[in-house]
Amino acid sequence: QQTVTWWDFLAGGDGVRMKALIEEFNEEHPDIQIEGTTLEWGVPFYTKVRTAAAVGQGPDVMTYHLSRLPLGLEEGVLTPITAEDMEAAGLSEGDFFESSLNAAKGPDGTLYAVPFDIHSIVLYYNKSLLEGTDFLDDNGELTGIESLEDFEAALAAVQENGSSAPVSYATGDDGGVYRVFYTLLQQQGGELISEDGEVLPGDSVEKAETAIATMTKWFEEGWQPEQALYEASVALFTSGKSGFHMNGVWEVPTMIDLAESGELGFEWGAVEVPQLMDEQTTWADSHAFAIPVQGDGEMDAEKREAVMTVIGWMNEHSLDWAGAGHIPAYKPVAESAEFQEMEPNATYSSLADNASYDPRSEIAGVASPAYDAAVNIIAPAIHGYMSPEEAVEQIKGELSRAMN
Amino acid sequence: MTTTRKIENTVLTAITLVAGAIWIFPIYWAFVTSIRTESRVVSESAGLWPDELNLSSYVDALFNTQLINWYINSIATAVITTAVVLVTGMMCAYAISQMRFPGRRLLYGVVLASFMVPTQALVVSQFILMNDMGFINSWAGIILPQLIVPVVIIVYKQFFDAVPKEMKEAVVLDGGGDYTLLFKVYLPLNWGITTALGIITFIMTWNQFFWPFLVVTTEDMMTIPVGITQVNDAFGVAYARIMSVALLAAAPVVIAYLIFQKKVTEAVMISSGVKG
Amino acid sequence: MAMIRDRRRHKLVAYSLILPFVAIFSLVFAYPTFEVIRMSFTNAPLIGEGEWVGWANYRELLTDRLFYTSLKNNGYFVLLTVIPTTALALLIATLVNRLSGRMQALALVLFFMPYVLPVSVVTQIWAWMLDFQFGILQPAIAFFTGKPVPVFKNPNWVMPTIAVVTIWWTNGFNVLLFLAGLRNIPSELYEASALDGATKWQQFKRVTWPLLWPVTALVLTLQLILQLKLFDQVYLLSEGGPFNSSYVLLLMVYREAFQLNNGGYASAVALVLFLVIMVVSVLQFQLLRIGGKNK
Amino acid sequence: MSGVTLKNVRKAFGAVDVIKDVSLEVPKGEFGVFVGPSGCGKSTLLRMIAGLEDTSGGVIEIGGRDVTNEEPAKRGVAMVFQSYALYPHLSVFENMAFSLRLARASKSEAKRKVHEAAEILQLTDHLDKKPSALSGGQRQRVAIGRAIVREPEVFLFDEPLSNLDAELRVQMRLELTRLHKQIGATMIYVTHDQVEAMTLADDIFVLRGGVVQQAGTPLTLYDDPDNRFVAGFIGSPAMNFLQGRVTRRTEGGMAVAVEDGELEVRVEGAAPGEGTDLVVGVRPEHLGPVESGGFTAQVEMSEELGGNSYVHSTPPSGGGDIVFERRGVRERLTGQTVRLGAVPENVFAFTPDGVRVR
Amino acid sequence: MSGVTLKNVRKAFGAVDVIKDVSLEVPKGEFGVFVGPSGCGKSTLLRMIAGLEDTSGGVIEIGGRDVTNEEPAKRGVAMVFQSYALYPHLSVFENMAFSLRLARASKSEAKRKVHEAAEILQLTDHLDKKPSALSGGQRQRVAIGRAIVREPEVFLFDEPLSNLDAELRVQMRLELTRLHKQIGATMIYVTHDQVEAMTLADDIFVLRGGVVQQAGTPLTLYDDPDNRFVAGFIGSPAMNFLQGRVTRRTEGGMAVAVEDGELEVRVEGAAPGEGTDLVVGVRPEHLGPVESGGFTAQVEMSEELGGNSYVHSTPPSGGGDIVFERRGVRERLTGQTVRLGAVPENVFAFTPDGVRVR
Ligand SMILES: Nc1ncnc2c1ncn2[C@@H]1O[C@H](COP(=O)(O)OP(=O)(O)OP(=O)(O)O)[C@@H](O)[C@H]1O
Ligand SMILES: Nc1ncnc2c1ncn2[C@@H]1O[C@H](COP(=O)(O)OP(=O)(O)OP(=O)(O)O)[C@@H](O)[C@H]1O
Ligand SMILES: [Mg+2]
Ligand SMILES: [Mg+2]
Repeated sequence: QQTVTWWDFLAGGDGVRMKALIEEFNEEHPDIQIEGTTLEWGVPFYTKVRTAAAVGQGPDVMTYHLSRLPLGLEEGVLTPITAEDMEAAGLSEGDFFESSLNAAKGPDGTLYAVPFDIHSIVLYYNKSLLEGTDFLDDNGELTGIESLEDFEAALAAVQENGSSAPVSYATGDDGGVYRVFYTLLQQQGGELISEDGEVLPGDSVEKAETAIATMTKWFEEGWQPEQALYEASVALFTSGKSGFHMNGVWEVPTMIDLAESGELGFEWGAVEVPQLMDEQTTWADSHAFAIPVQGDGEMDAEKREAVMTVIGWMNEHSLDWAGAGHIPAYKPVAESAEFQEMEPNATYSSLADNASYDPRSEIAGVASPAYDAAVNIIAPAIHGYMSPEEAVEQIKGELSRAMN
Repeated sequence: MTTTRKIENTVLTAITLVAGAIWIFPIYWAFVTSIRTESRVVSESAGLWPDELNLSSYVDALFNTQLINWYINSIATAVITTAVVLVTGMMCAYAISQMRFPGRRLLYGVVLASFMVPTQALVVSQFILMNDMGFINSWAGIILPQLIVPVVIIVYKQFFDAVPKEMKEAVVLDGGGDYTLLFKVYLPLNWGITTALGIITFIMTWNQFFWPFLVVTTEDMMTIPVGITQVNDAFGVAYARIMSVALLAAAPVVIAYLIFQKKVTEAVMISSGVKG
Repeated sequence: MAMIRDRRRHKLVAYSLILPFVAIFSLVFAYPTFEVIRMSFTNAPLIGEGEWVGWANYRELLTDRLFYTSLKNNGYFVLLTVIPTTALALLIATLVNRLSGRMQALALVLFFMPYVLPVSVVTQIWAWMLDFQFGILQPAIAFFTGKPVPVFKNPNWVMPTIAVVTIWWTNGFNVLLFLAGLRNIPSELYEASALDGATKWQQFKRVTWPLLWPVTALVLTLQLILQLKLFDQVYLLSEGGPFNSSYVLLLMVYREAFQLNNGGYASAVALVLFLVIMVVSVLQFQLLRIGGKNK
Repeated sequence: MSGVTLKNVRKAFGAVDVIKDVSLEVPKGEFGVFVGPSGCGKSTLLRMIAGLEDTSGGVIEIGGRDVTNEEPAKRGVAMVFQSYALYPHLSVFENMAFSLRLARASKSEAKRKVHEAAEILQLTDHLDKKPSALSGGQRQRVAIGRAIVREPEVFLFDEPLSNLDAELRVQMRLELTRLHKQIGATMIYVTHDQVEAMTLADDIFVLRGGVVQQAGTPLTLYDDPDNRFVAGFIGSPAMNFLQGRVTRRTEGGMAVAVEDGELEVRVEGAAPGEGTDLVVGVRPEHLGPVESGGFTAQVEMSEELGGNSYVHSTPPSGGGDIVFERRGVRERLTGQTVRLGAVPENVFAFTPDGVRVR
Repeated sequence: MSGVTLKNVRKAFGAVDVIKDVSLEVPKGEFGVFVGPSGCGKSTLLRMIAGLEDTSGGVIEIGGRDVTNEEPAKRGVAMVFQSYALYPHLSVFENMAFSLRLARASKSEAKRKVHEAAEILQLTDHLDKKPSALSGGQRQRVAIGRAIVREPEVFLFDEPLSNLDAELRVQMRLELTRLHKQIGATMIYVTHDQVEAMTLADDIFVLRGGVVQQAGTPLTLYDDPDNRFVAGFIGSPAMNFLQGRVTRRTEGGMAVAVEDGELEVRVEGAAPGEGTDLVVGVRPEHLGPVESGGFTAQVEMSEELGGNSYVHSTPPSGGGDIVFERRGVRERLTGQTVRLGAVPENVFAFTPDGVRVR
């Protein structure tokens, strides 16, 4: 009998799906029991992991953002996943998309995590609020947004229709701000951190300014909510106050559940974030599984095998996880017919090809200095506390300092 | 009493009670929120009155979190801490107050000085110490650093000082020793202050956040105040559920307070009368 | 105390009585105090050994902008809470003191209740009350400022709001202290002054206030020490933001030690906090004593 | 012009009547004392005069003016509390000047008045001290000084000496008498100590259960009590009481059988008939060994005070302690049986429910 | 066999000598009283006997045994404190049984002893009550009961009655006397009230400044004081003292000029020569109006107590208050000048430094 302590940070709609998966696993495996804990997403989670792992009180397995892997390596909280491990899990490296597999490796090619999904932000929309505008086609699908101007026209239109916050996203949280900013930056072809570690190299400075200025405009026009926290940003949309909502795919289940129980009160849809700037791309990240260090100790082999069994099983069952809006990183599932037909995933499945991952850097990723900059610099800037230029200058300064 | 004075009286009483009602409003509002459905919570039409009785968020809170575990941890650590603090405190205070031994003044000086020291400044080394002893994620780890409550010794000493020396002399003449004196006479004589200190220590320990937050890293060992902030459970839009968890977390102490409110009031007053 | 008795046994008994406390004290207080001091001169991570670096941590501290910000915020918070809470508690205590019996008990319950709540419950309730989009208090704020304010995201509002929450949470305790003080003033003094022709206000100014001064001093001192140790509310409500405008020293200790793994540097910050509290409270104590003498 | 007059005054706390229809007058310049057992309502009555308690019924007049609904400060009274009620944070001078400050008296006037009062009370050397630095008697004097400074029509004292030790109490008693002579204001004094009442009062009002039992000069109450309560309350040691039954009329009175003998009682009016049950009372100082008559009692012990002694004895019925005083005689009677008697003028008779038979 | 013997006992607190070479004996079964003004060292002496204070010098013997360095519990003494020192959390029974419990006495024995003591003290009905439910006198009795239960050789009382009110004090005084008779143990009693000392003691020890001024039976001290201090301390109201100068020898004594007249004093031995400065003392009860002789004094006021009155008067020199007692006479002398005198046997003479001239 093995007990596997599991930590995750999945508190959104996808958390429910994960709970179900864990339960299913426990039912199927009388000899392995997962004890799951959901901690607060972001800095609290990674702080806890770090301290707990250092004193040998961490979990046996945890979810981890691949964007944060470099930082995790620097912190020294991750143990390598060996070939035997993969074997125990019944997985092989070839089962995963190249990009996510690379992201799960250290600079020397050692694997430190097993990828689980690819997720990005999408654009949710409220069909009721869009009714009567040019942006809804006959099928009731979103249409006609091909540029920033289009999008802003759509915002103005839903505002007209009585939406108090035409596009909601977590304007007061690190994640929400960072994702939108990064998406806008990447759509212009800008770079946050270059390969050789330069922050906002070259004309990326201007591009970052444009991104911030855009978000600032949305605020000034009253299109985006002021300082919305994560829950509030979701609630704005689900309570019918927002025409659009930019958030991760993980909130798809929330919408589905609410719609099913009839509590939503409007028709909804979700599409890949449209091309607002020069290129079609969207911020994306991956959830993965990792095994933290156990203080000075070492995990015994049987436990490790059990942990890997869990990881393997999860990947094999990632179709259910896809129900949480994510795109599985495990090819056998991602390429299966069932997934190809899955809605609304199919609507935005193309984004996997256009995704922009975070730069591979110790200062990037969830709960990193880059995210700190999002909440400490960009968020105030888009609310008018400083100009985009000042903000970008500060970002560059702060992050460059953090590099050293 | 003249009529103007009567009116003045009624008006002031009314003002006081209205102010009290406003003061308690956040708790009321948390309650109203907690018994609504999530969608009603954020809907514009929801008024100030409890117009709905939906207990599902309480059910969620109780069964989808480890609240029960947290209760157990909180109760156990708070009770043990309180008991140990009181017993060690009263023994030490008795010795300082009633006995003469080399180092007495030094000891009391140290106690007085440590009253001024913010224990929060010691968390780093305390954390390392607890780790060295293997007490991370254990009751011992939560309890140990909270056992230093110098105020208890200071208050006890003041009360023991005030016990008439005849009490002691009567016992000595009867052939009683110091342990007899402390546990059979001084302690029962000071039940009032003992319950007072007990209540205050208990509330303080129960509501402690910073240290348990640091020393506990696993969900099942968390105390209530830490648990409810650290652990989210797939809530989505969850204002009602957050409020239910918060209220459930607060419930034991609040109920205990409502039952013993007279005692608690006295407790604070007694222990302050000393310091003041 | 010159009672005739066996000196040696007496001493042994005394030591046996202090032993439990002294043992715990040495372990979890004296030793960690020593350790914090030692660590502040090393570059130790949280877990593990470090090297002796002399005054380097302190030198770094003196150039750390965040340190000054935190120090300033600590001071600002003290200004925002200590005197307001004292004044408010005195006012409430005076009002409550007039009531009698059940009425008084009821009023006390209303004002004291928040004190028994865990800090995280308090912050969650207030975060909800002040939620920018759905908070029940936003209409009230909008009434005064013209539009809702995201209080925990606004550098001008964040500290005052945290101060309000803190006052709401802890004020009940101060009310009780004042109430105890008021009850200790013999009613004859009011009767005597009424006979002497004093109005209510004169009674307050000339009898209540001076006689309450020791309690006032006590409340001020306790509050000062307490509020300098601010962490929980800031961590739970604003995490130090926005732009570090609610960053405080203890948060810095936490971040350096537990997020950034700089045990040595964190210790240095902790020691500075320690010193600040000692110095400020000793200073205030002296000031209050002088203030009391002139009363 | 009158001093303090109470007409049919009543006071109820909730449902409890504490003062029941009290009418009395303390003439201007006189020293009136309310005396009675604890809880009889003395303080309440005094506080009603001061205006610190409102009045449930009746009229209170001070200097001929109806002050029943007047505020305390406007009644022209000053009060000295048992606990002194000194302001602990103010110096003696400031304590005494407090009311003048409130009345915005000029500095020089306040100074003059306080110094005058301090002179009278021998407090001049202590004006700068805080009350906590004074002895009990000095504090008491400050409390009185505070009253004097206000130059009130009426001084009210609520057991002002009960916190002092016996010796000081005697001394302060004399000082109060002197003060009264010197100032000449109306004074009302509350005490439960009948010795204090006897030595201080022009008029004593004996209260019991909110009702005035008897009013009069100290000697009237001593010589001619209206009822058993007053008879027993006034005089020290207390009067001896014996159950008796009228046996026969005598010239100017009656003979009452008590214990194994009889006592003759003087009665002014018609003596009750033979066989009537009575209680007779004799003060220890009037009872003594007699050759014949009286009744017997066995001496248990005597308290020797030097000049005199109080002898405690038990009558044959065994009931109660019969005390009699002896002066100038030293031989101990302990264990002996003596025959005790008194002259008829000094023996009082009461009906079983306590009314004096005169 | 002896009771309590103190031989050259001394006690210093730091540099202050509080007890200076005291030797005294309280014979077995006697009732000894230490009396003296506050701070004279009475309590200290008593506590030294109990072992609650150690002894700086000298020897303390109880029942012939040297206990100077014995622990308190082993001395066979029991003490009754002024504050009673009852354990408020224990019932009366448990209070009384406390010492037995500590000594691990059997249940039945404890019960028997407590009930015996309760019987003596009439506490049987109150055994289950807490002290707070008792009256002052009852509490005092419990405190005594606690002592009785231990069956000590010596009972020590430190002002046990001073917390009671006057009436109760008199009553408890009688009870103590009864108790002493009944138990027959040695008792030492401390008080500063000379009336208590007079009425209770077999032997009185008058202390002053840590020195025994005089020891003897109450009446010895009253009739034949050794010095001015004892003369002034014993007797109530206190003795009047007048400055005087010997004018001539008389038969069996001398005449002393005081004020504007003279008083005759009986002297046993050789009277001092003419012109010697002396202080003469007369007790109020021995001083009174005389036709001729004596000296004059102006009456200031009188304290009327009913049976008797104390008249306060001022002699021509203006110095001091001369008090004399009047009995059975009612006419007020206030304002009059009277001639006061006493019989030579009742007038004492002292040298200016206080030693009695006999
Ligand atoms: N505020 C009050 N409310 C209710 N009852 C009261 C109040 N004040 C006094 N009493 C009651 O009125 C009665 C008389 O009280 P008061 O204080 O006048 O007695 P007293 O004669 O002064 O007694 P003492 O000699 O003990 O001072 C008592 O039975 C007391 O309990
Ligand atoms: N523990 C002590 N340390 C120093 N001085 C003391 C101590 N106890 C008593 N004294 C001093 O010794 C002297 C005698 O004290 P003691 O208590 O014996 O007096 P007392 O005769 O009992 O007086 P009282 O009648 O007031 O009780 C006093 O001057 C007192 O100040
Ligand atoms: Mg009274
Ligand atoms: Mg004494």
